[in-house]
Amino acid sequence: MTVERSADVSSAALGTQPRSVACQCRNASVDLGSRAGPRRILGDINFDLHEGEFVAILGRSGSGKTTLLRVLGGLVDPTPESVVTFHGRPVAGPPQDVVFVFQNYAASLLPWRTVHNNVALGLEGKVPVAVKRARISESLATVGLEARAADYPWQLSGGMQQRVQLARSLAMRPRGLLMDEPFGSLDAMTKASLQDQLQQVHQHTGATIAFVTHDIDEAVFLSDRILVLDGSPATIAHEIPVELPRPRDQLATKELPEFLRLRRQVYDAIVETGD
Amino acid sequence: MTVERSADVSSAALGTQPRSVACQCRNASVDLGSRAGPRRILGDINFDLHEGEFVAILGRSGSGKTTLLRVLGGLVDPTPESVVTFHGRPVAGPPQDVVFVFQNYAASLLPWRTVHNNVALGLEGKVPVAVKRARISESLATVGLEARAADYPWQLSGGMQQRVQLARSLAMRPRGLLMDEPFGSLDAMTKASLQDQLQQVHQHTGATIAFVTHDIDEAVFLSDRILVLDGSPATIAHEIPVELPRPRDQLATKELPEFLRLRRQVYDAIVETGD
Amino acid sequence: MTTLGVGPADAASPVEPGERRRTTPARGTRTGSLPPLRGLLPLVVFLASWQLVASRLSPFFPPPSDWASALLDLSRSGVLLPAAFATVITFLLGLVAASVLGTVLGLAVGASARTDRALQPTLEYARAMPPAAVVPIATLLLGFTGTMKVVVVTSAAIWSILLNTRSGVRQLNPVMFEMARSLQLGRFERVRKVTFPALLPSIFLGVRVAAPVALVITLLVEILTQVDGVGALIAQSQRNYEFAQGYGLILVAGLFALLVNALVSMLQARVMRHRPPA
Amino acid sequence: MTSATAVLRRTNVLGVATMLLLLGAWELLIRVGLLDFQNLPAPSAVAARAQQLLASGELMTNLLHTLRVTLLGWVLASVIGIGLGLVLGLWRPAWRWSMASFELLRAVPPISLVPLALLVFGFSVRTELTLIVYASAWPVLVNTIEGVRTVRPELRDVARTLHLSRRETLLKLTLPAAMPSIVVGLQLGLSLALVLAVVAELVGNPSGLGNALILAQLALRPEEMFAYVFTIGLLGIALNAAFRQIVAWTLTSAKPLPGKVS
Amino acid sequence: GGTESGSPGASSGATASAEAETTALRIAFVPATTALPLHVAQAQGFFKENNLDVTLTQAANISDLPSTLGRQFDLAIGTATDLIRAGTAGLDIVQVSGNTVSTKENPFVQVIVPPGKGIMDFGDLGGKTVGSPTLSGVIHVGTLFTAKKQGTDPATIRGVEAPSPTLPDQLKGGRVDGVEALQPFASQLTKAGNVSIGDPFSAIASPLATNFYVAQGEWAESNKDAVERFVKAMEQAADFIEEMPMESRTILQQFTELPAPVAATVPLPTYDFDIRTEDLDKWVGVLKELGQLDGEVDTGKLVLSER
Ligand SMILES: Nc1ncnc2c1ncn2[C@@H]1O[C@H](COP(=O)(O)OP(=O)(O)OP(=O)(O)O)[C@@H](O)[C@H]1O
Ligand SMILES: Nc1ncnc2c1ncn2[C@@H]1O[C@H](COP(=O)(O)OP(=O)(O)OP(=O)(O)O)[C@@H](O)[C@H]1O
Ligand SMILES: [Mg+2]
Ligand SMILES: [Mg+2]
Repeated sequence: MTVERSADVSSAALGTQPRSVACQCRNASVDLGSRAGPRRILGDINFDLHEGEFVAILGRSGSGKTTLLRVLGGLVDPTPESVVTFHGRPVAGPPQDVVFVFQNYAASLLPWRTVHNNVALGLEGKVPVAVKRARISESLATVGLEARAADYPWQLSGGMQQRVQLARSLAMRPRGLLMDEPFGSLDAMTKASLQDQLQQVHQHTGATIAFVTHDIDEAVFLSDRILVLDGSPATIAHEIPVELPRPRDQLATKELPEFLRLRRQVYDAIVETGD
Repeated sequence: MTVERSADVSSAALGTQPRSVACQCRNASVDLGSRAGPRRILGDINFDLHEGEFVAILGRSGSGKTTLLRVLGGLVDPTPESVVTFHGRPVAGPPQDVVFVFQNYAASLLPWRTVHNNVALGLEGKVPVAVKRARISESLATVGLEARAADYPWQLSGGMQQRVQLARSLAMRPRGLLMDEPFGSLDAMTKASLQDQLQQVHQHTGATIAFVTHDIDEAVFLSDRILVLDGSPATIAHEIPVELPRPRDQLATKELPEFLRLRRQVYDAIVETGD
Repeated sequence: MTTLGVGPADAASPVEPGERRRTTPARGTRTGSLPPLRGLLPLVVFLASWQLVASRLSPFFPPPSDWASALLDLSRSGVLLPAAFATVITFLLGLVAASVLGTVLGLAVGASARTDRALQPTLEYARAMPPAAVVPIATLLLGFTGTMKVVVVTSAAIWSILLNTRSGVRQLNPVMFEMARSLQLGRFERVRKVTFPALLPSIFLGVRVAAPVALVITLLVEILTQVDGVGALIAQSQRNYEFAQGYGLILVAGLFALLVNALVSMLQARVMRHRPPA
Repeated sequence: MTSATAVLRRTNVLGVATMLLLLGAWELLIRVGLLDFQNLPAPSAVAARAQQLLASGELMTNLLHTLRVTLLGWVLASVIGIGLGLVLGLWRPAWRWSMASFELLRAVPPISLVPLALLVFGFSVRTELTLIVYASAWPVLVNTIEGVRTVRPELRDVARTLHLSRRETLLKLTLPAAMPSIVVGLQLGLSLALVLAVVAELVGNPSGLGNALILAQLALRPEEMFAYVFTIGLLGIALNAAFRQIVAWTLTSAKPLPGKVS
Repeated sequence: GGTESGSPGASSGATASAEAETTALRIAFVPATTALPLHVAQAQGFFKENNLDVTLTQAANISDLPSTLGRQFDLAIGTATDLIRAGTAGLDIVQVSGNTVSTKENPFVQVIVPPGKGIMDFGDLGGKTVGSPTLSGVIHVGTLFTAKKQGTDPATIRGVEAPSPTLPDQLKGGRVDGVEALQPFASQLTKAGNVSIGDPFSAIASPLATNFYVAQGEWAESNKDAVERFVKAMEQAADFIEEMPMESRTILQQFTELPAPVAATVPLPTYDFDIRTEDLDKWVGVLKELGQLDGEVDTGKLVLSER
């Protein structure tokens, strides 16, 4: 991806200077219905996402990661006493300049549009046609699907569909990205390459990213901070800052003792949950 | 899960004696439609699955793993010259006693049935009611969802839905299991626990299992043999026997030098593909 | 399309933007397809203004108050109730038969391209037949009987159910069927446990379109053959220039259709109460 | 592939065979005397008469009239049905405050509107159009409402997070997602338009196939009457085939999935 | 089916001298022997002779016509029962001339039953199903009345409707026990071995006016002169029919498109263009007797006064 934002933002993204708050979450709770009436899924979640920060969210299956992300993305209403803001404005509906990458990728693509047109969806009418085309090819190339632009989503493998959704989000050049297990169906190689791409995008655009994953290596490798959800209702059980130098490298970074230490720390934090 | 089959089968599953062939694949090719007419996805795949064998299938995203599994499961017709048999009979439609676990788990659950009744689906009318109930609770317990039996699938998280599908397959006590990224949306802990459960089921029932995954550790940890798909059309690029002693242990086995060697070998095999 | 409408699931209940963000998708709130009675307001306003200007209109447009008195006379004379009964019976039998046959045929032509192609021209031929051409042949073959009426009604009401079912089958996610086959469900079991429930929203849509059609055709057959029923009364009213009575009967038929629609919607809400809230 | 085999592949051999089979059975029943009615001629006699009518151009004139009015009425009904359906489907207050009225009106038999339409428009093509539009707008309306109201929630979420405007959501997501349902409505409406055109020609506008049919009946020419009945049916088939073809060309979303069903 | 014969534009320029007084008349008809004088007058130029510029429009169903009078049409064929009912309902419709009368010798309609079913006369129709072209029309009313006269409760007769041409098949198929048959169906049916149990009108009167020409009252009042000329033309036509049956039947064949042998042999009704108010009174009596009408009816108001 090409460099879009100015140098000061990308330096901010390096995580050294104090940064302004992009997203605020105060006493956020969520109730969802179950067979036995409404159940509290999230209880009193408190945290800030800083401008340009990369935060990974981990937790056991069903702990509430998706729900938390949907709250930030304005797709689920938290309880009335909760305060959630994005870019300074209270979240009521999806915030401007923030894009969501869904866990259920198969359902988030429009089956009647080709891959190309699915990626185009968020750009149409917003950028000039030439720019749109360029961005689409660029982001399809990023996810390695330039050759499949003319196919329909149902002609792609699961991992490919997941990447189409990713391409659609990246093509929009958002200021905020909420990603729900975006690399969950990818093989190690494709995943590594996309991690690198995402890292680059993050550095160049200074986007604020919240990223749900089950892959501890991935969380440590990509993020500035790791939140571990636990409990019922879920709260933030652990908050682990990741202070590895950027840019990070698949081989070099993963051999750093600090990387290994963090990995172990996160692993222990997750093992500890759910018992 | 309780022990169901007799001891001789479980000893067979230990992988030491010569075993009969459960599934045969000879010159299996598959053509699927794309924008530019039919395209050959799989070309001349040849391999056998032995009775009670656990085979992992790996490959880059879009390499054809799902397609191969679907051929074995009788969900996709291979080209006419292909020969595919399961339990001695040519595959035409899903073979008896073989259950498929779908990559798109969300679409494979019936939204109007509770978790309990989704698991019941394959058992209804085939086993006595009491047995059915027992099996359902047992398999829900195996995947850690006994508390959610009365909820509907859409009230569950992605990983939970994936586990419901798993529970449904296990409850059927199949002789063959074709699993497409069954643990793809699970956290490390849940995944490890389900790997152990699956290993137990495999040992106790002597089921033949083909297992698609992107997790190399998982593939080595669970399988007797690893197939790596590559190419366009895809063929079996590598076939790596895994001769680790069983039963395997999450900590001990993963520290064996042989485990580490295999892991590296598989990794290299995959890296080599797609270049 | 692959995933579009995976959702028998999601097709279950309509949604409005304001309601979708509720936190508790409580059961029992699914009144989505049941139109509230306040929706009659425009019609009431229309009839009220008719009442006001009616005296200035021709005898062809008697005021609604006259309709009421004409209806009252009719029911006092003991004609209305048996006629209404005959019409309701014909309507119900026709609608039920159309629902069953439409669903079965819709499944058949939706599931098999070959069956679809084989039956397509014949079905489309039949669909284009005006009741006026069908009725004389039906009376010839079946006589001036209740059976004849039900057959004609069924043959006209079946199409929306058949076509909606057929289109529903084609929109279902194939994974759902593959799952059912993989679980070794028999053909009948697959239809009963997977296909049919998945198609319920389409079938109900078809029935909701078909219900008023069935009523209209019931009345039409009665108008054309004068075999019992409210339709026969409507025709007589119009021929006797008793327009008030005719309008009154039509209004009664409309109210009955509204009732049927409400019942179908309630049945649908009940049958599909476990579907995810959209 | 040669053009001959292409044509063969595209004609619905199976469908035509089924129809021929049914016609054959009818012919046979008459030939062996099992069916013997003055008003029920054998298909062969009907075909002969149809040929004469075709040669004289009479059939074509009537056919064209009915075809034109059917299409015009259907287009009007579709525009009204889809337009109103979108308003009622997407804007809940409109639905709440008027749907019950429409549900009631839906049950008014078009035929009972004939005296009214005659009063206003006389025996004319406008009477015919009124009846057609009135009858064939309903399925379009109901299927449109249902279609737009049952778009999958996942897709709604997509639209919202991509910040599609209301208009964009409607055009790019809601409408395409509702299209299969709307297409069914249109298909039902098309057949109803033809049926109502014929009915209107019987009672309200003395021209076209319906009028020719009733005149043939009054003139005691059952062969001719059935020639028109067949023409109407064939017109129904042709209209539907054309409709399907247009749908196949224009709407990818209405294409069935490749996948084994049942 | 071509539906309009004669064109308003064509004749207007032709006779320049009469142009000032030429009246345009729009007349609706149903293609049957009842409309023969209309077509004869048109074809033989009797209308033109009387300074009438007539447009004939074909309709399939006479019961649809009254609402179009005064709007789309000036004159139309109507029946006695329709007229009486329209009058009592307050519609402004009047009879402006006669058309056909039914007599014992030349009945307009007969009730036909299959042989050997034990139905000998109208009195045997109780409990039977009778096929009729219109249950509210003169024919069925006449049938019920005759049945009542012969001792049967009309309420026990089950009337069903089907278009006239399909009635013979319904009888043959056994779907009805008797049919009210107009010509030519009556002759066809008797030729095929069925039996006529008689004419439903002779019990009321013979001769009896059954159908005639009606118009909107207001229009008729202000166009008495044109109506007079219309009647004159029609009487000329009736004379012509009597004198030139072959030519007349050719005209019949042309506008009804009946098969030539049928057109050549079908019995023609008796035409009478006088207004027979007394016949209307008889119809009122019949309707009252059958309980289909209550209250007084001033038949004088149902006809155009002193034309
Ligand atoms: N229904 C289909 N029609 C046409 N092409 C298809 C279809 N399904 C899959 N393909 C193509 O077949 C190839 C292999 O797909 P497959 O789903 O088997 O991959 P996979 O190895 O399972 O990938 P992943 O790990 O991403 O799930 C891909 O190129 C895909 O685009
Ligand atoms: N629509 C819903 N209605 C009711 N309960 C829900 C709904 N969606 C989620 N839940 C419940 O909320 C809890 C958290 O779900 P969530 O999807 O946030 O989990 P998650 O952390 O994303 O899990 P996974 O890793 O498996 O995706 C689960 O117990 C789930 O059952
Ligand atoms: Mg989740
Ligand atoms: Mg796959």
